[in-house]
Amino acid sequence: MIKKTPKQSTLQGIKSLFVGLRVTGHNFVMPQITTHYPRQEVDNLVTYRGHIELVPKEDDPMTSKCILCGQCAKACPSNCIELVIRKEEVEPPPAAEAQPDADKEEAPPKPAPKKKVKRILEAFILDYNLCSLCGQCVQTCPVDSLEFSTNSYLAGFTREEFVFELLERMRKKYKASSSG
Amino acid sequence: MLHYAQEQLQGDYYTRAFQAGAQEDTLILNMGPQHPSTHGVLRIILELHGEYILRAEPVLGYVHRMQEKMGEVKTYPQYLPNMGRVDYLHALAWNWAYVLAVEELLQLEVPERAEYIRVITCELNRITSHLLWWGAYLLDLGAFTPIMYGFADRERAMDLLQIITGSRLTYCYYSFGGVTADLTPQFIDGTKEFCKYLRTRLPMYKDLVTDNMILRHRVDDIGIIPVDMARRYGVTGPNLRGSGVEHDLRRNTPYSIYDRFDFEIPAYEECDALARYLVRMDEMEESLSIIEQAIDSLPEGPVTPPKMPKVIKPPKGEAYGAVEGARGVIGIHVISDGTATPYRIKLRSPSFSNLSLFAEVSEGILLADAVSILGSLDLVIPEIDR
Amino acid sequence: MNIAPELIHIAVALAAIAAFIGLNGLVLVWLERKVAGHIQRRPGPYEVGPWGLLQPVADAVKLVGKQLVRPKVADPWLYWSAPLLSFTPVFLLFLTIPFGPRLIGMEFNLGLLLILAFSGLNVLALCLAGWSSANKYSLLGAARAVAQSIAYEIPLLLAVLAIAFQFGTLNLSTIVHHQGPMPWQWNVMTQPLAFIIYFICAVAETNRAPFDLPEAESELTAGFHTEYSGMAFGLFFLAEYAYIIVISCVATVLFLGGWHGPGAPGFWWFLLKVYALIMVIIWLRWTYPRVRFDQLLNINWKWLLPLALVNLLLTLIFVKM
Amino acid sequence: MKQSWVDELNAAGAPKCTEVQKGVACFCLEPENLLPSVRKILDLEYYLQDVSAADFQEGYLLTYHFAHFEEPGQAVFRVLISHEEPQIPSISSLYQGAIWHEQECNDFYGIVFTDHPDLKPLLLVPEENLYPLRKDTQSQKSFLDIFPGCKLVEAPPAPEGEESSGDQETAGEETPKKKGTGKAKARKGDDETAQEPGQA
Repeated sequence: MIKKTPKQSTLQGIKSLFVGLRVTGHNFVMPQITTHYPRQEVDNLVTYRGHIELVPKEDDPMTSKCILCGQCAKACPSNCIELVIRKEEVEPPPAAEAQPDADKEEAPPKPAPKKKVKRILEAFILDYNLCSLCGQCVQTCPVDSLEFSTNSYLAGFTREEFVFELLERMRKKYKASSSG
Repeated sequence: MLHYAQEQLQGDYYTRAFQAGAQEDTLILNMGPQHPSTHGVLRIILELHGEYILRAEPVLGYVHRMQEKMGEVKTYPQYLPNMGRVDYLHALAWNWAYVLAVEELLQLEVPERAEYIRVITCELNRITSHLLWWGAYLLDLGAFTPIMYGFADRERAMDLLQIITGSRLTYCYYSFGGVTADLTPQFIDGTKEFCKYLRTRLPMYKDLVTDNMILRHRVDDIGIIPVDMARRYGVTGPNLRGSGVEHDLRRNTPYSIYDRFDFEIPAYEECDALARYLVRMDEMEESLSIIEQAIDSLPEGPVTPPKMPKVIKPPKGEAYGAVEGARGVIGIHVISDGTATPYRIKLRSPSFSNLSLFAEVSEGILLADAVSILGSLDLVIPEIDR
Repeated sequence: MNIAPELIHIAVALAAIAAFIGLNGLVLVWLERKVAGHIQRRPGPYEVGPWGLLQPVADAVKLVGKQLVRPKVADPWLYWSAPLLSFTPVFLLFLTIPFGPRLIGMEFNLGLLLILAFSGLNVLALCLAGWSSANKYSLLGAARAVAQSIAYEIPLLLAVLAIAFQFGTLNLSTIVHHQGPMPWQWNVMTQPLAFIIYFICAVAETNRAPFDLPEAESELTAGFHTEYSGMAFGLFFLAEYAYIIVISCVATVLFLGGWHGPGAPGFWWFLLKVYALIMVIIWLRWTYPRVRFDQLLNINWKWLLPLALVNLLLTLIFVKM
Repeated sequence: MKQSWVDELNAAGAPKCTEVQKGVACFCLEPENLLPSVRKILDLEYYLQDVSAADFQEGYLLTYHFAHFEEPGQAVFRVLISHEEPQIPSISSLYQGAIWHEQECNDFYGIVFTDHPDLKPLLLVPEENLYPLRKDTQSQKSFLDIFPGCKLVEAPPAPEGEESSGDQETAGEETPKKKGTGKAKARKGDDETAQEPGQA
């Protein structure tokens, strides 16, 4: 549909100037639509996909769901995920590794009759300085152990402040929620 | 007389090259890379006679990121987030062009619901892009208020897109074979409401700006791009439709499911900045109409293909994904050598072609018109530089 | 001859004017930002003081605290004298404006002429600022400023001349005395065309949007004051607002009955009318796009000048009849 | 692309084209046939989409994408030029939009476009020749491998000697002599749908 641009007579033009004044005048008396930030905050942060966080296991909130497959680190376009994995020989009875508390992990491995190497997630490091928030890691995770945080108010003075250790964050979060 | 240091007179490589061709008694003016009206870091060297432009040369590359090289070192999915950064205003169209090309290589079937979601979000994104252009263009022309109104409305659309994509500007939402997240009822209701709301706002825009006598006189009859010139430079999108050509990939080579919707391709025959302005204003309404139709006929079903290869390794060959972005034809030419990394990715950005005619179109015009023409071309500098 | 009381009077008046300009300048800055904010559905200045009232003061403190920078190749004398030259004539402009029946800096028979003459000095300041900055944008801005100011001074003069012819005087107090308290007794009723021409020219003279071409930021970054920083820029800024007040005051005196008003006449009526005009000027700025330079001159030479001449002719005919 | 247009283009350039799916017509040209073919396609009112290059074992493959304002589909011109002598005539006299695209190819690959009005760096720093998209010999892939429909032929016969009986079947059946040396010419059949009948 090829149209011609509508032409305007001088009278119409002069009228349009007053119409414009009317529009801005009308808006002048309308209520404001801005959010006065420190006093108000936007209400749509629940849908914001910030940096990633580890998801704890349902039965054990101190352990993450992560199975250490490393898919997220491989999928990341900017190489900002690093998994620190500690290999540990454990006994066959699974009781010891079922709830590897933070202090228990430090315990030296006992020589067992049937050696089995278990890989334990020591740290999950996210370098948020590099992250481009694309969400590839969350999509590739086969066990849904990563989720987006809604943390949008981030500020810091050094780059080091944005190198997050997600496992620690997850545990801190749980401790804070359980104590508070 | 003022005395200038010798090195100040020489300028950089481009200025020197430009100055070599200058006439006597003319003024060489560097507009940009930091200039209020170049919307980023575009630099234009102008040769002025009074306020008339004798010669203009855009200098690019200030935000060049070698996106094409990045494509050759990243895997196919890893390159996806780059797409939102090429054109941050219509990121979803770039997303789409890329996944379209890769889907063609992979022979991947996209579920119907995902196609609808792509249409809805892409059109919503187009509206946000046009709204920002509208505000920014009026800012170029010296009106401060419209950009605030435009942004207020754009925020609503971005809030909607945030619901499903999680981000507000550089979306990375489409995935090979579908989309990464399904629509939520909140999004659907919000979008319906937004369409109604924007339809009440567009007449206000018309009253405040489109019909304004000063604006009409500013944009009427400047920056004439005849069809022939558009063809030689590869101008596409609203700029081309402002030259009276009803060329729109959504209609000409309907990709995805655009052939199912009833919408007009607005085109104006005047070829000037006003025509391009009106095309975009009309396009927003058409996009609203497409969104409403798509939401009304949204089918149920999955949003990702049932069977996805674990590692994306397209077979050897090439594919050209072309979609209609807010600025014109976005084309992504992918050559695959059968590995997980593209062999060559060529990004055809519409702004690049649209800007390339500036040198020709700006001959003999006023400086103020140059600003106005640049704005009417709707440039996104990161897209030009890639 | 006893000249001392007159000198004391003028000195007091100048001091009062300085206070008046300073205060109103600050109020205007605040008002403009507040009006702009509300038109754009924002709060405007908000944080500093109640309703952001202290924001202009904070801005002024910031401007004073900033370093004054001069480009290496700029001409130092002209460069620094330009902002001063822009600001100082403003004092003289206020001297002959009758704010109230007895509130006047200096009763002067050629008051109107004085105002028009000294307001012409502003263009010199802009020209010097643009030229001495050694900046191409500044130079273009200055060229525009000169062309624009000279062009618009002519219809402005002709419009004002119509009023002067009507009452046969250039004394502003006399002109106010000829007008009555009621709106229909004001000159705007007898000389509507002159008022419109005067108003348009006044907006153009003060380089306000939609005629703010010398500092059109989308084309010339900041026009003639691109290179100025700190209080040097602040003086240009203040002078611009002072000129807005002056032209609104003159418009009030000439066309809107001065201090007259329904009920008791007085200073407040004058101020009210001045601020009403200023509000309109602000309103215009936040509504319209900028006109193009050739169009700006076209409006002047093709429309305003002939209309002003016709208006003057009609006035002459009426006065002589 | 209309068949009649394909025929016209076949007449303009030496090697033949094959219609491929979705109306995309690929033409493999030799550098000397490029300008006549581009002139032809300008007459057919095609607009320039882009000019891009890619680095292959056999040489640099230049791809010119054209599309039409009314007709669906694309016309693709491919020209293979050697690594040793990366030179090709510029099409910027016909399509001025190609000026920047060619400058970009020069930036990225160092390809020289003869008769280009202003072949200076566009996107990269002007002081250095970086050529970032050139591949080293290990990572270079074979052009024939990726586009199985394409053939490399010996130096071609003169353009006038070519009979204009060029429909797609004969194009595919021409006997190509495989030779992967320097001045290689690309003979392009069908790249995407090699399974189409009539193709080698």
